[in-house]
Amino acid sequence: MSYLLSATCAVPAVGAVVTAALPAGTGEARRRTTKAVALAVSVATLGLAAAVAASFEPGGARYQLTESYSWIRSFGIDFALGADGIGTALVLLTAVLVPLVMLAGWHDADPAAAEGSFESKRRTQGFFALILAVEAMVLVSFLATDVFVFYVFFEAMLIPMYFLIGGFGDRAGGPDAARQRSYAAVKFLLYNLLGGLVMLAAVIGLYVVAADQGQATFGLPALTDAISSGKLVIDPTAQRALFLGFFFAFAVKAPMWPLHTWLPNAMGESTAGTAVLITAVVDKVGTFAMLRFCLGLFPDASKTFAPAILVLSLIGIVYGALVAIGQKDIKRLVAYASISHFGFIIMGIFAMTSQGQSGATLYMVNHGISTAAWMLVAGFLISRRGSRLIADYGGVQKVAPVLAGTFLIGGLATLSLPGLAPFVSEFLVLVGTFTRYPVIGVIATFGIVLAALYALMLYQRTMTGPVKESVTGMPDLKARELAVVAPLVALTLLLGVYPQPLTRMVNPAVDDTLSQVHRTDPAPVHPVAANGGEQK
Amino acid sequence: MNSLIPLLVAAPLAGAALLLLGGRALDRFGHWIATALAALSCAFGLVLFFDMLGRDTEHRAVTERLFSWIPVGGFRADVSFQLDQLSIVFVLLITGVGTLIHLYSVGYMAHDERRRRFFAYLNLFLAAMLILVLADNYLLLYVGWEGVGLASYLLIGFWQHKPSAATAAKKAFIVNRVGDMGLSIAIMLMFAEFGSFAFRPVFSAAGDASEGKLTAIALMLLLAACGKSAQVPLQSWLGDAMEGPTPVSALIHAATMVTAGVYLITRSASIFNLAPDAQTAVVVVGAVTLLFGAIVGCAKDDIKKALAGSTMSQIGYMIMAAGLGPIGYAFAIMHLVTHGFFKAGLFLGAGSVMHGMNDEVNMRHYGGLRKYMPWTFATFMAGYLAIIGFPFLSGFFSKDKIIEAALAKGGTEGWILGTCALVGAAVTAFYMTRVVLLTFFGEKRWQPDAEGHRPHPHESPRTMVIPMVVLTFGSLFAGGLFSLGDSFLHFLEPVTGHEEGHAPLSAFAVSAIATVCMAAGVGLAWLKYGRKPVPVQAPRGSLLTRAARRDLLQDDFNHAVLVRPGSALAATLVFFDSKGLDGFVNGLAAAIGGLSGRLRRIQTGYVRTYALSMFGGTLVLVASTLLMRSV
Amino acid sequence: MNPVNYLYLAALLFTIGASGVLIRRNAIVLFMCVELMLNASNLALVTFSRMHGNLDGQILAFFTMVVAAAEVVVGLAIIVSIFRTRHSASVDDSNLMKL
Amino acid sequence: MSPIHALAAAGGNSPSIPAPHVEYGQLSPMLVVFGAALVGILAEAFLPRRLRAATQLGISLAGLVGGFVAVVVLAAQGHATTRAGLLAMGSVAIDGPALFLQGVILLTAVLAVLTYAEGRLEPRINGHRIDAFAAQAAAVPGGEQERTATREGLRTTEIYPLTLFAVGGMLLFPASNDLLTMFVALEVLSLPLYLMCALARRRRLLSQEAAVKYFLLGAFASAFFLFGTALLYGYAGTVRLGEIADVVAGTAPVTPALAVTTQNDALLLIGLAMLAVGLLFKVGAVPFHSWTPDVYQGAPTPVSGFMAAATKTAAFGAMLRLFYVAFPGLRWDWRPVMWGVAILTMVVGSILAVTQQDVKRLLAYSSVAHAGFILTGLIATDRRGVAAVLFYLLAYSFVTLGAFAVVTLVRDSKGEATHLSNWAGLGRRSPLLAAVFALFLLAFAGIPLTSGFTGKFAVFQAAAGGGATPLVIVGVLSSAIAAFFYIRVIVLMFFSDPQPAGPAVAVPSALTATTIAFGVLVTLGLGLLPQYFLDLASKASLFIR
Repeated sequence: MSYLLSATCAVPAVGAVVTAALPAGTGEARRRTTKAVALAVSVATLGLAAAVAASFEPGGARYQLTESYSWIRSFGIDFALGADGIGTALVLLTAVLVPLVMLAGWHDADPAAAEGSFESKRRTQGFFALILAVEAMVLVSFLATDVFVFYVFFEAMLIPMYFLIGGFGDRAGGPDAARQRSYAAVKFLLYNLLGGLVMLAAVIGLYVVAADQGQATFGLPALTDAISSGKLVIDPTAQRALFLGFFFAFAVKAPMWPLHTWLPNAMGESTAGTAVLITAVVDKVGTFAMLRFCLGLFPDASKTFAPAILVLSLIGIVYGALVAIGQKDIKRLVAYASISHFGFIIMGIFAMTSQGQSGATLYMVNHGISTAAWMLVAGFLISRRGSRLIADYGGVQKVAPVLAGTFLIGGLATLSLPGLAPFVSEFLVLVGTFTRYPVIGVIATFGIVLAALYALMLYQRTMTGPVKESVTGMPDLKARELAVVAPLVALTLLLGVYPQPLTRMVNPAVDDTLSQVHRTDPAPVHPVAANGGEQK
Repeated sequence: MNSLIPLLVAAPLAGAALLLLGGRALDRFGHWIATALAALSCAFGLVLFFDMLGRDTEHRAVTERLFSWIPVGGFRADVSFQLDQLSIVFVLLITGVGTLIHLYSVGYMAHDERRRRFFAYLNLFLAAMLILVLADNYLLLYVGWEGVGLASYLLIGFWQHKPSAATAAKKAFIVNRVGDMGLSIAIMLMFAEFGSFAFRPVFSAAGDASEGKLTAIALMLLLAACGKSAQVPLQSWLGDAMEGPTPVSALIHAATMVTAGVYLITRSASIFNLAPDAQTAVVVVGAVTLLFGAIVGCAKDDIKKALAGSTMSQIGYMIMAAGLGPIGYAFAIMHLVTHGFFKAGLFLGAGSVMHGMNDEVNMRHYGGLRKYMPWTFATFMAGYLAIIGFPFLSGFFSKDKIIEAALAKGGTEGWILGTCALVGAAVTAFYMTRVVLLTFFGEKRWQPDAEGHRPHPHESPRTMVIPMVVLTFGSLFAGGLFSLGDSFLHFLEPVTGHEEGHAPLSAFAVSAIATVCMAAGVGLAWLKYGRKPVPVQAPRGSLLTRAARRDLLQDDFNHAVLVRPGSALAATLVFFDSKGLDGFVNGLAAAIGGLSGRLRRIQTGYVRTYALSMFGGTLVLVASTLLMRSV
Repeated sequence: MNPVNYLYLAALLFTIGASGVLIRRNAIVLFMCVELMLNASNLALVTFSRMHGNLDGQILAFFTMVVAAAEVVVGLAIIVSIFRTRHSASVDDSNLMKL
Repeated sequence: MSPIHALAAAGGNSPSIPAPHVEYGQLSPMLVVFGAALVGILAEAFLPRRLRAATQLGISLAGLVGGFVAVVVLAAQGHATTRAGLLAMGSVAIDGPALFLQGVILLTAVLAVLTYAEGRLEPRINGHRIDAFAAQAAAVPGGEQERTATREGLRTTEIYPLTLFAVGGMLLFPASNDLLTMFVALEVLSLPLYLMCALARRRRLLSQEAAVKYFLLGAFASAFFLFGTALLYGYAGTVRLGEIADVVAGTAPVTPALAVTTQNDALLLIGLAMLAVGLLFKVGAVPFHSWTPDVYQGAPTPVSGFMAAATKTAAFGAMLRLFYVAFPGLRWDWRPVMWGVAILTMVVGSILAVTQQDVKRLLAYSSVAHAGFILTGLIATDRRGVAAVLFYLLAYSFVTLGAFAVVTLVRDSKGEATHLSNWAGLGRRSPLLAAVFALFLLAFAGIPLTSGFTGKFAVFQAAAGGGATPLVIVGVLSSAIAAFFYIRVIVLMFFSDPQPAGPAVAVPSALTATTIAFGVLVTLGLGLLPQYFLDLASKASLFIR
C-alpha cells in the first residue's frame, strides 16, 4: 500500500496547522516568513500531486494507489483513498491553482490601515492557513473512495472557506463592505450547509438501505460493485429520493440554476484569490461528485432525472450568460459567467455520453484554469483602482498593455476560442449532448454567442476607448503578477492544442462510469468506414 | 516534401509568437521579421505548388497528419493537413497577397508606436487562414475559422483608443460568432450522422444520408459562410470593419478572410450537390447580397466603405456561383482569386490616398489627386478597370463566367440570376467610376483636418508602391492567364468537379451584354459626377440613397430586432435574479426570523403561563396517547 | 364502599391543585396547590394499595410525604428570600426574564 | 417477590421483616458521592470560613473522582455487561447504560466543580478572592447585610455539598429500577438545583427569579410524575419497571385485583403519559421547555453549564430506562406521541433560538433543540438507538460545559457580558477564545470532524434504521435552521467590528482553563476518532431487567 495519496492530503493539512501556529505579528518580516512557508507547502503539494499523476496508469484499474484505514468501524467507515482519472485530473488542477492563488493574494491579508488597532495580529497566518486547509479538504474529497469520508470533508471545507470569504474581502467594497461580506459568507455557508444536511439524510438512508441488504459499508467501490452486480438493489422510489438528496447538495455546491444565488455574492465580496478558490476548486467538488457518486450509486435514478437536469442546466447556460451581460460589477460578471459554464459541465455529465462526460471533466479543469486567469487579472485590475465597477474603467490597454492583453486572453478562453483549452471541453460537451439530445445541444450552442458578448463587452468597456483619468498612471503587471498569470496562460494554450494527457487519463474513468449507468454512446446513423481523422 | 505543409503554418505562427512575447526589443526590426516569415511561407507555398504540378492529377492531393488532437470514444479530431488543388490556390493567394501587404504595412504603419503588435497580428492572421484552408477536417477548419475571426477582431480594433474601432471589432466578432454557431452545429450533425467530421469520410458517406439531414448540414454551413463572408443577413459587420488600418481591410476584408465562406461551400461541394434546396438558398443569398452590396457601395462617401460595399457585392457573385453547383464552383474560386488581386490593389490604393491626405476618408474632400500621386492613380485605375470587367482584364473573364453559369442554371431561375448578375455588373461599374471620379478627377475639394492642417498630397513611400504595382499585374492579367485553355478550371476540377453549363446565350453574347451594362454604368456615373462639380457637403439624396448610406438600415434592423430586446431581457433577468430568486431565499430567511419573533411571545416570563403550557402539553400528551390506542 | 370513589376524589383533588397552580398568583398558594396535587397522588396510591392488597402504595405514600416535606423546606427558603427582596410573593411580579 | 409482598401475603401479623440485602460495592459510586456530600455539610458546619472554600473543593473533587473511579472499576469488573444486575432488592439497576451515564455525569460534575472554584474572574474585594456565587444567599440583594458580607469576602461554599447531593440524585436517576426510587432520585437531584439557581453573586434578582420559576414548575412537573406513578401502580400493582413490563405483556401471574385493573388501559396510558411529562420537563422538551431559557439565564453560569449537561444526561438516562424496560410492549402507543414531541422540540427550539440576543438564552434554546435530536435516537427503540443516545449525551455534555465556561470569561464592569452585541469583534481581540467558542458552536451545529456531528450522525442513523426517516428529515432541516444562529454568533465574533467600550476577556485560572481545554479535547476527539467511545456506548447499550 503506497502512502502517496495520504501524503498528498496530509502535507497541506499539516502545513495549515504549522502556518497558523507561526509567530504572530504585523511586522513585514514576520508576514513574509508566513507567506513563504505557506507557498512552500503548496508547492510541495503540487509536487506530490504531480507524483500521483505520474504514477497513475491510464490503462489500469479504476482506482489506483488505493489506501484504506479503518476509521469508524461501528458505521463501516474506512478512511479510504483512491485516485481515478477524473479525480487525478482535478487533484492536479487544485494543486496547480493553490500556489498561484497564494501568490496572487500575496498582500490581501496584510493588515488594512482601516481596521486599525482591533486588527488581529494573526491575520496573515490565518489567511494562508485557511487556504491550505481548504486545499487539504478539497484534495481528500477528490480522492475519497468512501462516501462518508467524502461527505465529511465536503462539509468540513465550508468552514475554512467561510472564514476566507467573510474575513478577507477585496479592498474595493463600498462603505458597508464588511456587512456585505459577512452577508455573502453567511449566505455561502447556509446554502451549502443546507445542501450538506440534506445529503447527510441521504447518506444515512443509503447506509440503512445497504445495511439491510448486508452491505453495511460506505466504501464506494464496494457499493457500486454490489449495485452493478445486483447484490444491492435499491427500490426505485428510495433510489430517487436518495439521488435527489445527493444531487441537491452537489447542485448547490456546483452551483446549478436556480440554486446559484450565493455564488455572485461570495465571489463578488471575497478577494480575487478566494473567488478563484470558490469557483475553480471548491465548486468543482460538486460537479465531480455528481459524476462519481450520483451516477455510480443511483444509475437508474440518474437516468430518470437526466432530462430534467439537462433542462435546468440549459437554463443555467443561457440565464447565466444573459445575467452576466447585464452586470455592472466585474467580479459578479465573472461569477455569472461561471454559472453559465457550470451549466455546460452538468449538461455534459447528464448527457451520459463519453464525449459529454469526458468533456465535462475537461471542462472542470479548463474552466478552473481559464477562469483563474481571467479572475486573477481582474483582481489585479481592481486592486489598482479600488473599484469593482466596470464603469470606473476605460482605455486601460493604453496604460497597461500587458494587463489588458492577459485579460483579453482570459476573456477569449472564457468564450472558448478554438485553440484555447476551454474550446476542447465545450465542444465535446456540446457534441456529446447533441448526439443524444439534439434540440438541447442546439439551444446550448447559443451559449457561445452570449459568451462572446459578455466577454468582449467587459474587455471593450474596461480596456479600450479613451483613457479615463481614473486609470491614468495605472502600473502594468508586476513580476509577481506575471508569475501568476503566465503559467495559467501557458496551460490554457497547451491544453487547447494538446489535451491528450488529460483525455488519456479521463476517458477510462468515464467509460467505467457509463458502464455503471449502463449507457453507451448513440451510434452514428451512417457510420463511415474509415474512422474520422484516421487517414494516414 | 509534405513535411513542408506544417511549416507553411508554423512560419507565420512563430512570427506572431516571437513578436508578441519578444517585447520592446523587437520594436525596431520586428516588422521585417514578420514580413520575412510571410515571404518564407509564400516560398514554401510555391515549392509545394510546383511539386504538386509535378505529380499527375490523382496524386496531387496529399495529407499530412501531425497528431491526434481530441480523441474521446468515437470522437476523433486530428491535427491533420490536406493540401490539394483547392487549398494550394488559397495558400498562394493568402501568402502572396499577405506578403505584399506586410511589405505595404511597413511603410503604412511606420509611425505607429504599436507597429510590432500590428505585424504580430498580421502573422497570426496568416497562420489562422492557412489552417483554415489546409485543415482536412471541419473541426480543425473551425480552429482556423475562429482564428481568422480573432485576428480580424484584433486588427479591426487595432486603434483601440477609438471607441468606434473597439465597437466595430466587437461587432465583427459577435456577428461572426453567429455564423460559427452554424459551423459547430453542422459539425455536430455530421458527427451524429457519420460518426466523423473529416472531409474524406464525410464526403464519401454523404450519399447514404437522407436529403433532409444533408440540407440541414448544408444550411448550417451556409450560415457560417454568411457570417464570415458578410453575406445577407450577417453582412452588417463588414462596413464597420473598415475602422481597421487600411492594409487590414485590403488583406482580411477584401482579399482573403471574407472569401472563406466561398471556400467552405466549395469545399463542401459533395454535401451541397446532394442538397438542392440548400443550394437554392445559397444562390438566393448570393444574388441578394451582390445587389445589396452594390447599392450600398453607390451611396457611401467614405472611400473604404464604398469599397467594402463592393467587396460584399463581389463575394455575392462568388457565393452565387458556388450555389450553382458544379457548373459554378471553379468560377467562384477564379473570381475569388482575381478579386483578391484587384480589390487588394484598390484598397492599397485607397490607403495610399488616405496616407497622403492626413487619413481623410471622405471622397468628397478628395478630387484631382491623379497629378499628386501618379503611381497610386495608375495602379488604382488598373484595379478599377479590372473590377468593372473591362474587356480582357481579370474581372472581365471571371465575372462573365459567373454570369454565364447563372444563365446556364436554366429556366426562370437562370434568367433571374443572370439578370441580377448583369444589373450588379452595371451598378459595379457605376459606383467604381464614382469612386475614381471623386478621388482622382475633378477639382480639389481638400479640407483641413481636425488640427487644421491642410493636406499636402504626395506619393507614398516605395514600400507601399511596390505591392500596389505587383498587384496591378494580377489585376490585369490573372484572369486571362487562368482562362487560357481553361487551365484554372482543369486544375481545380478534380476537387470541385465541373460540368459545362449550357447557357441560353453564347459566351460572346453574354460578354457583349455584360460589356454594355458596364459601359452604361460608367456613363451614368460620368453624367452624375464627371461633368458637373461635386458638392463638398453630400446632398440629402433620394430615399434610397439615404437608406443606402445607412447600409440599407441593416443596423437599425438588428438593433430593433436583436440588440434592444436582448439587453431588455438581460436587464429583466438581472432584476429577476436579485429580486426573484435571491429575494425568495432572503424571504425564506426573513420568514423564519419573523416566525421566531412571533413564537418568542409565548415566552412571557410568567410562571403561570409556563405552567399552563405544561398543563396543556400534558393534556395533549394524554389525549394523543389514548387516541393512539383507540385508532 | 367501592374504593374507586377514592380515585375519583383523588383525580378531583389533583385537578383542583393543577388548576390552582394555573390561576393563583401568590407563590405560597401556588406551592400549596402543588402539595395538594402530591397528596392527591398519595390518596390514589393508598387506594390502589388497598385494591391490590399489597403495601407498595402505602410505602410510596410515606416516601412522598418525606419528599414533600423536603420540598417545602427548599421552596419556602426560595420564596421567602424572594419575598424579602421584592416585598411581594406574587409570581407575576417576577418576570424580568422573558422572550 | 419483595418483602413487602411477603408481608402482605402473611396477612400483616408476622412482625419479622427480613433485613434487606444491599450490594454496597455496586452502589459505591452513589454512596461515595453522598458520603462526600455529608462530609461537606459537616465541613460547612465546623470549619472556619477561610478554610472552607479550599476544603469543600477538595472534598467534592475527592468524592466525584472517587465515584468515577468506582464506576470505572465496576465497569472493568463487567458490571456493565456480563455481571449487570438488580441491586438493593431490585430497586436499583447497575448495568451498561447506568454505569456509562454515571461516568459521564461524574466527569461533567468534576469539570463543573472546577468552574465553581474559579476565583480569578471577579475582581478581588479587599484581598478576598471571590467567585460567581452570592456572598450570602440569605441576604437581601443590595441590602446592608449583603454589603458587609461582600466586604468580608464571604462565599457561599454550600454550593459544593449541594452539587454533590444533586450529582448523587443524578447518579441514581438513570439507575433506578422502580418508580419510587426514580421519584426520589428526581427530587434529590432537583431540590439542590433549585437552590443553586438562586446563588448568583451578580444579578441576584434574576437569579432568585430563576430559582422560583424552576422550583414551582419543577414541583408541578414532579406532581405529574407522582400521579403517573400512582396510576401505573394502580394498573400493575407494582412499581418495579420489569414487573410492569410483565403485566403489560400479560406474562405476570394474574391476581384477581390485576384482573380488574388491567381491564382499564386508561390507567396505564395516562400514567405513562404523566410519567413522560415529568421526564420531558427535566430534559426540556417542547412544550415543557419554557423554564429552560429563564433558568439558564438567571442561574450562575457555572451552574447553568452543570444543569444543562448533567441534568439532561440523567433525565435521558431515566427516560431510556423507563421506555426500554417498563414499556417496550407499549412501543406502538408512545412512539407516535414521542415523534410529535421530538419534531416539535427540534423545530421550535431551533426557530426560537434564531432571534435570541443573550448568549445564555441562546445556549438554552440550543439545548432544547438538542433534546429533540436526542429524542429521535430514543425513538429508534433498539440497542443502536440506546448506544446513539448514550454517545450523544457524552458528546453534548462536554461541549455544553465548555461553552458555558467560555461565557463566564467574557465580562465587563457589570460581570458577565452575555448580551450578544457585546460579543461583536471578539475574534479580533482574543482570537483564541473566539476560536474555541466557535469550535463549540460548530459542534452544536453538527459540522463534521466535531463530536456534535458524530453524535448527530449516530442518532439520525439509528432513527432511520428504526424506520423514522421523516424524523431524520425534520432533524436535518431544523439543524439547518439551528446552524443559522450558531453562524450568526460566529459572524458577530469574527466579522463585525468590536464596540469601543466592549467587554474584556478575563484570563481564567487553571481551573476554568482545564474545563475548557477538556471540552475542546473531547469535542475534537469524538469528532476525529470516535470509534473507541462508540464501542463503549454500544457495549453499554443493554438494559438489565
